[in-house]
Amino acid sequence: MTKQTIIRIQQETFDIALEMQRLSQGRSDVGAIVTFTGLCRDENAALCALELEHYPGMAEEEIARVVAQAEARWPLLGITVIHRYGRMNPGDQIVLVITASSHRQAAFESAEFLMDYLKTRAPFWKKEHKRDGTIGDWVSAKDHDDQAAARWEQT
Amino acid sequence: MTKQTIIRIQQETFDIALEMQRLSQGRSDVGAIVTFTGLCRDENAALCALELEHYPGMAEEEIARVVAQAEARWPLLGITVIHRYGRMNPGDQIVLVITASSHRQAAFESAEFLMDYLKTRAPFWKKEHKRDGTIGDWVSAKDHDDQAAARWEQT
Amino acid sequence: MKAVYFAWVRERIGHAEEEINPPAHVSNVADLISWLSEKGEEYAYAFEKPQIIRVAIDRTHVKHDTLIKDAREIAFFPPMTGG
Amino acid sequence: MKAVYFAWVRERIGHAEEEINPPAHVSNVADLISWLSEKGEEYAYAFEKPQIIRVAIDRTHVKHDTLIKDAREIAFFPPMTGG
Repeated sequence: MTKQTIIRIQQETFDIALEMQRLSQGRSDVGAIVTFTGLCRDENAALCALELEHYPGMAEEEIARVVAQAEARWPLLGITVIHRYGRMNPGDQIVLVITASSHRQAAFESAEFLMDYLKTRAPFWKKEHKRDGTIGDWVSAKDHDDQAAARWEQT
Repeated sequence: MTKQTIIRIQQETFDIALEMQRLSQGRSDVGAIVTFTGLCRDENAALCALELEHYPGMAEEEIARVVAQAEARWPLLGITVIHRYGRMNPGDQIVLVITASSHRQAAFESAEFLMDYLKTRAPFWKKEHKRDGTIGDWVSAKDHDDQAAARWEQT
Repeated sequence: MKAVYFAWVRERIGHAEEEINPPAHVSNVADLISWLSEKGEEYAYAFEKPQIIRVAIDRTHVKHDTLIKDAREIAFFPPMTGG
Repeated sequence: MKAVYFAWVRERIGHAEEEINPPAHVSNVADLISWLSEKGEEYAYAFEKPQIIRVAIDRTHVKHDTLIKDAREIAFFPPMTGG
């Protein structure tokens, strides 16, 4: 049973179909693939763009630690995590998580775990650029993201 | 807020990237897209193909009922369910669920709910064709699938 | 009413559908399964464990105590294994 | 050691990184934040709510009571908002 792990921090966008193919191609033991795609959302038609800053080096290392935890916890055949940085327009893809497993529960749970941990542990920060030309605030961290991550500690 | 619902029962395979695009294209209120892809898995290198029988008419109607439940329960911006029938080879895609929402939790939970309900309520049956030429058994329903579906009743 | 069969229920019975005319005392799904079981060996085999047979009336899942009176199409099949 | 700053911590301080040489009595992260706060108005502003500042030593998240003695790179930033 080979396991593939792909982690990339990049400025350019990603191709979900291609990334899924990388995990499942040429093997027939994968029964379930879950993908999560996070998009740049424009809440009140006020957002022009998001600027994503990250901590180069630490971002890769921290995501690798989170991925290792997921691999220890679920029987996974493949994991892909791609996180972009730089300027994103509304509708743009920001983050991709893919998990492949024999069975659906492991794929679902691990994808959700990865996203909860990425939200609270991966060193990325979002700043809003408003449509009226002003540079808005840095997006605040949300309590419910911390709570979402904390529930994985309890079980 | 427009909501898209796509339900298809078909023999041919599907293009996940295209189906994702259908749900998110031309809008910027989608922040999270979860996809689940179920693949034809060859457990012991013994499977030649799976034959999927379905109840035409009821399959669409039952999936529509499950989708309506998901839409009532989570704030979704789009749902796609595609279920194939006919003969599948190992590695082939069988089922696709896509959920789009503003936030990730609704997208994750509803996709998992849909899969649990499809497994136990959608009128499809799998028969195994073995690599040695024999026609194997009909796949048995699994207790843990019933349990997975039951947990959505409790909350 | 029309009876339709799927998967191994269909294979055991030997055909996919047929018109059936159960007598008046056959009022619910459980009664109908008993009555069908007596139509022949192949039916007895298909329905040998009646409790595991799933039933839909007019394309909606029903329990075995559901009355069949207004049914146009009644389907018998094993537990589903889609997804 | 090298101090690096991100997001609004970086913006308030006015630069992204610098060499710092804290005195010997500055032993843990909390001490270092206090000491940095006294380097000037911009630092005081960046660290005005020290409890919300996240810190990483050599690219690993640490708590405020972690000792800094062997740190080569120490990073200060707001709670993360990626994903």
